[in-house]
Amino acid sequence: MSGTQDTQGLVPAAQALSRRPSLEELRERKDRTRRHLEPTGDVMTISMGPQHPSMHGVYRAVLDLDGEVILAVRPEIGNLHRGVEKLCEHRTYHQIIPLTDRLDYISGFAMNHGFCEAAEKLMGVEVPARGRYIRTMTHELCRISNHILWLGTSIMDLGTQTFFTICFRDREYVLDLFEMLTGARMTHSFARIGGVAKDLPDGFDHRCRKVIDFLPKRLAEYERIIKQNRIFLKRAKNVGIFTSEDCHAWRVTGPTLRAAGIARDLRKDEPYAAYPEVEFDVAVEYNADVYDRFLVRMKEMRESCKIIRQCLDKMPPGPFLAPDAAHSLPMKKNVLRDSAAMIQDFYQVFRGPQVPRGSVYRCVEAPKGEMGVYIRSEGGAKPARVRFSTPSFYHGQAVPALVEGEMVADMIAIFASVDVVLGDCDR
Amino acid sequence: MGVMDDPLRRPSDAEVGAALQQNEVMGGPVRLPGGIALPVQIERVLGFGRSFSFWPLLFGLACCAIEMMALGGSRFDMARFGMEAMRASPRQADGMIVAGWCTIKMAPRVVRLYEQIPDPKWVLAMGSCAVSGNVWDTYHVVQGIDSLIPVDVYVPGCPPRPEALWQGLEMIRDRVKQSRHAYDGLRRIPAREVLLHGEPRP
Amino acid sequence: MNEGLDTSLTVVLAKLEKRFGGRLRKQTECCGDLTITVEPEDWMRVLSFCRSARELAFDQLDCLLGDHLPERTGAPFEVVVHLLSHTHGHRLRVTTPLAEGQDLPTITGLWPSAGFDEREAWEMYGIVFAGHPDLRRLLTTEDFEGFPMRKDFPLRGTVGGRIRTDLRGKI
Amino acid sequence: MSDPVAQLIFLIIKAIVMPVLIILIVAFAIFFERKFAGFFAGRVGPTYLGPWGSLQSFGDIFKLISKEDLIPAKSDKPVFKLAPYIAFVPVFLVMAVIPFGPVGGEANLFGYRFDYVIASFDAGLVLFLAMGAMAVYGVVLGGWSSNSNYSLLGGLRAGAQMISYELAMGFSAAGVMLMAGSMSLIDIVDGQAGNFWDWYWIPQIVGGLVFFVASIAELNRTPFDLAEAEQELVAGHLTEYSGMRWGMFYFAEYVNLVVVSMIVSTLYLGGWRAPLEVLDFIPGPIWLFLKICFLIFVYMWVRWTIIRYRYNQLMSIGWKVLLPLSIANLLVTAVVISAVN
Repeated sequence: MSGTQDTQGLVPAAQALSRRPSLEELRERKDRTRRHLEPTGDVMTISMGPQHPSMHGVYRAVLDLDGEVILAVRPEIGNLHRGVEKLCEHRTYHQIIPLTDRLDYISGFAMNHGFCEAAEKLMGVEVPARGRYIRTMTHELCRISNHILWLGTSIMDLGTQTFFTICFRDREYVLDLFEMLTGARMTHSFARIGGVAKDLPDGFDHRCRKVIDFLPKRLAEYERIIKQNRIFLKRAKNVGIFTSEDCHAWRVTGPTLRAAGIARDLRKDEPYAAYPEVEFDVAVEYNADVYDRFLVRMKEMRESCKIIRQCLDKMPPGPFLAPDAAHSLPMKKNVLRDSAAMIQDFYQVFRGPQVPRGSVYRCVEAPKGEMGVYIRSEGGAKPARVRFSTPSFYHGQAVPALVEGEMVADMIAIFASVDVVLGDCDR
Repeated sequence: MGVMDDPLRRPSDAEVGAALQQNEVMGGPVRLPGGIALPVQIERVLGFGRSFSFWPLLFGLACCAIEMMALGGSRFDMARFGMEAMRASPRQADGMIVAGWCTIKMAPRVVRLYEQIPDPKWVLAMGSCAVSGNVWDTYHVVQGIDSLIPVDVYVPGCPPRPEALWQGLEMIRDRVKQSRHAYDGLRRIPAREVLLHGEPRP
Repeated sequence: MNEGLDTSLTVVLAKLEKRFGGRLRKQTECCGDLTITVEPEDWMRVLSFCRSARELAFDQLDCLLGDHLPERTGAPFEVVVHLLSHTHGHRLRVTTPLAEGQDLPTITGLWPSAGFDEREAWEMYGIVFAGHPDLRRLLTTEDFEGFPMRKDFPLRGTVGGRIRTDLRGKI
Repeated sequence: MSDPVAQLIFLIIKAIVMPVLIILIVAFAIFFERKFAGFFAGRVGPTYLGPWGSLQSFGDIFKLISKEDLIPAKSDKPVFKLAPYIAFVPVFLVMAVIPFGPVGGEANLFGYRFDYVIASFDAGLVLFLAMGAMAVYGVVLGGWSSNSNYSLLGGLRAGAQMISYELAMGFSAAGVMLMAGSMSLIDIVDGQAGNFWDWYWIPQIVGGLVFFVASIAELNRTPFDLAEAEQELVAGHLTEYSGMRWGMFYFAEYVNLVVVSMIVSTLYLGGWRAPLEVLDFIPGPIWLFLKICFLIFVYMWVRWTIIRYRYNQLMSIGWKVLLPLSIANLLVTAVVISAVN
């Protein structure tokens, strides 16, 4: 990868370590860094969570400790379970969209997008070019806001709060763009079946360019802070090694998998929206530790800026919603002018889309990992079964495999580095 | 134990006064060890000081927690009123921002956290989910956190903007200044009563 | 949209047919997804073949889910798995119909990530996975009664879980 | 009025004024901590209570005093109640032996001799180390008596950490002791008479740095705040403390900050002495105050910039880096001094 050049550390030690280890080497390294202790009987059990400052929500992990070393972890999730999937069976496809962005509320649009992609695959709706570009751009803005938030909170978990507020400062700029585009800061409900809800507002292009010109400078600053901080290197290097085979076995995807040396990115491998038409590199690192997960995400944010810039450059004219009267809503600006659009609006709102029978599974690359949506339709406006196989659900499951044998402080770092959000996990 | 008889009845002021004397109900002025109430002027001064030192519990449930964190971030900066010292331990907190939907699995923990906060304490229900359950009218979600713990201020929104939360916190500060609490006149540890004796099990 | 299967899935299908022949109950495809329906007895054999065969090499379980089709009276339940091969890049859906109370062997031995999924399918639909190491309720409270994702379970109200909610404004 | 009576009156005044002053400094140190945290994070920090929010700490004190006093049901109650005092009292005692101006000499106040120290104690340095060791008990007992796993882990971490860093601290302070030829802090300041290049920070640069790093650990501040490690142990040994008991721990931490800053400036930065002899007309207490402010700022700077060490890394730094360095420093100092003499 030519792109790995700029992620090489400024610190000599980081350079020495950034050569690619083989899978065997990683396995051996993982074996070496974890402490294999036999339970001696003096086991201290502490319950971390649901209310714990670094459990990123309400994850609960019951830890068996020998001193500070973790012998076993028993995860408990479900504290935010609210039956989204059951609720989806009682909602039409259009009404499901607002439910989806409360799954992973930090990257709400990615969830909207995943559901709409699946529904469109089922219904056979073709999204017009402008809709695809707006989706791609919003998805990448989402990725940036997610990763910045993640960066702030995970470094806070390592012990400094300054970084946290600094990251929030920059996240606000992205949220401003969201507010301009969708009207909401976090839960956008912006995607529609067949496109997006609204066109780009006036002046968005200019403001968005300003933000994405400015962000990489800030990212470079953050990266300098990370890479030159010896304590951070000590805390993050060779900690929480999770090889690619572990990742496959536990369905750990996204940045964690890419940090293990697998260049898997659904944006490239199973392209959707406008991703085939923009150029970007897949961020890959090879050491599979916490540090490399940091690097992968830092690089992904840069790539996202690149994608957004290309989307803005190439933004095609035309409709942003599919002119598909059977499945998608009409463009709102037409509803009050055009009787056909008005009828379509009434029809879609009161009856819902008319969907063929069948089942479909579609994955998109959400910021946290691969987000799959399974829809089984029995015809009609409501799905018969919806399943969101969200990344955090599996990442939360993999926590015992990730942290057993590490120390308590490392568990915090590792848990932060796989990025679990509980709304996503519990559904 | 007159106040305790009927859990659904709001007691009268006289009953509350009597119960306060016997330390059966919560609220009322700060008491010295002998049970002597402080003069109201001192209470005012304390309230004024306290209103600048409201430390919420560092506890987020769902989406709204992210906006709560945004309020702590650089742009909104809740530190201006001395609120940035969010305590991770409920023992050191002065109140709770219930940020997000509360499920029946989480409910006993929310109540427990509320109980662990020492008096005087205030609760802000942030977001439509905590206020009323929002769209999650399903089998696993508590329809409004006020069925579990006494709530001082409701901030609707999904999620509320940080400015809205800010206004809610300002209203909390007003209540802090006046030493008014949502639990004034309620039985001691009301929520636990409901959880333990309310039918069926939690 | 149904352009038919792409070549790699044709290979998968041929391979599976060669190995299992008539034991595959049916193959369907919808929107480019290949679905194989197998009998519950063959569940383990088909899936372990999918995991181990070199041309298939499904090294990742994308998700496992339960489903309820009450109109199918003989076997109202269904378990669906989505498999993904990182080596070849293809996906496969395998389903099996299940009667009420019928067990299914666990596949946590093949893919550890099935652990939570199977727990969820059990608590939501009551599908028992024989041999699962830790088949407890996952998302709902431990004393939850009933299987909430079944079609006859009401969406609203506190039918299974218990917290009294009718005291609003009273306490 | 005879001299002993005057000295007694002075002593009483000093013993009252000094703690009050320190508490005021502490209140503002807490305010500045929050303000600096804001500045480092691109925020403004407390703004509204008092001018620039400067009375923020008093709001906190009002709040903490009037909070309910919760004692966990299963805690060891006498120990639980005692622990804050054990943490609080020793740090105040150290103040008595730190000189904040010239001691001895001719009459300088209303015809009487005014010593700028509460107790001219011959083994001030030892008292400081001993009281630092005492304060560990507060933390450990507080953690243990809370009957909470987080508290226990925090207390154990604090115990192990403070004991191992105290060694490095003691050895590096011993270098200063050798140079001054005395364990009295008064003599140590006297030994640094002259301009700022005569202070001990130049000959004792290694020992000084070791002492500074170890003092951060002693103060339980980032990067060595493992006892409290909010993201790991909720609030560590303080998890179960509420109201004013927690406030006492919190306060003790900042009093300790001030006291340790005083000790560092006394040992290495010339105590109350002016950096240049021509500036001697400015009274000693003011110089000491400025040095304390500077050191407190440095401590805060470190705290809000650096992330936390892991527990085993912390111990290995303590035992494998700081302790050998401080012993080597002591040996070299001893050899050089005996060679010169």
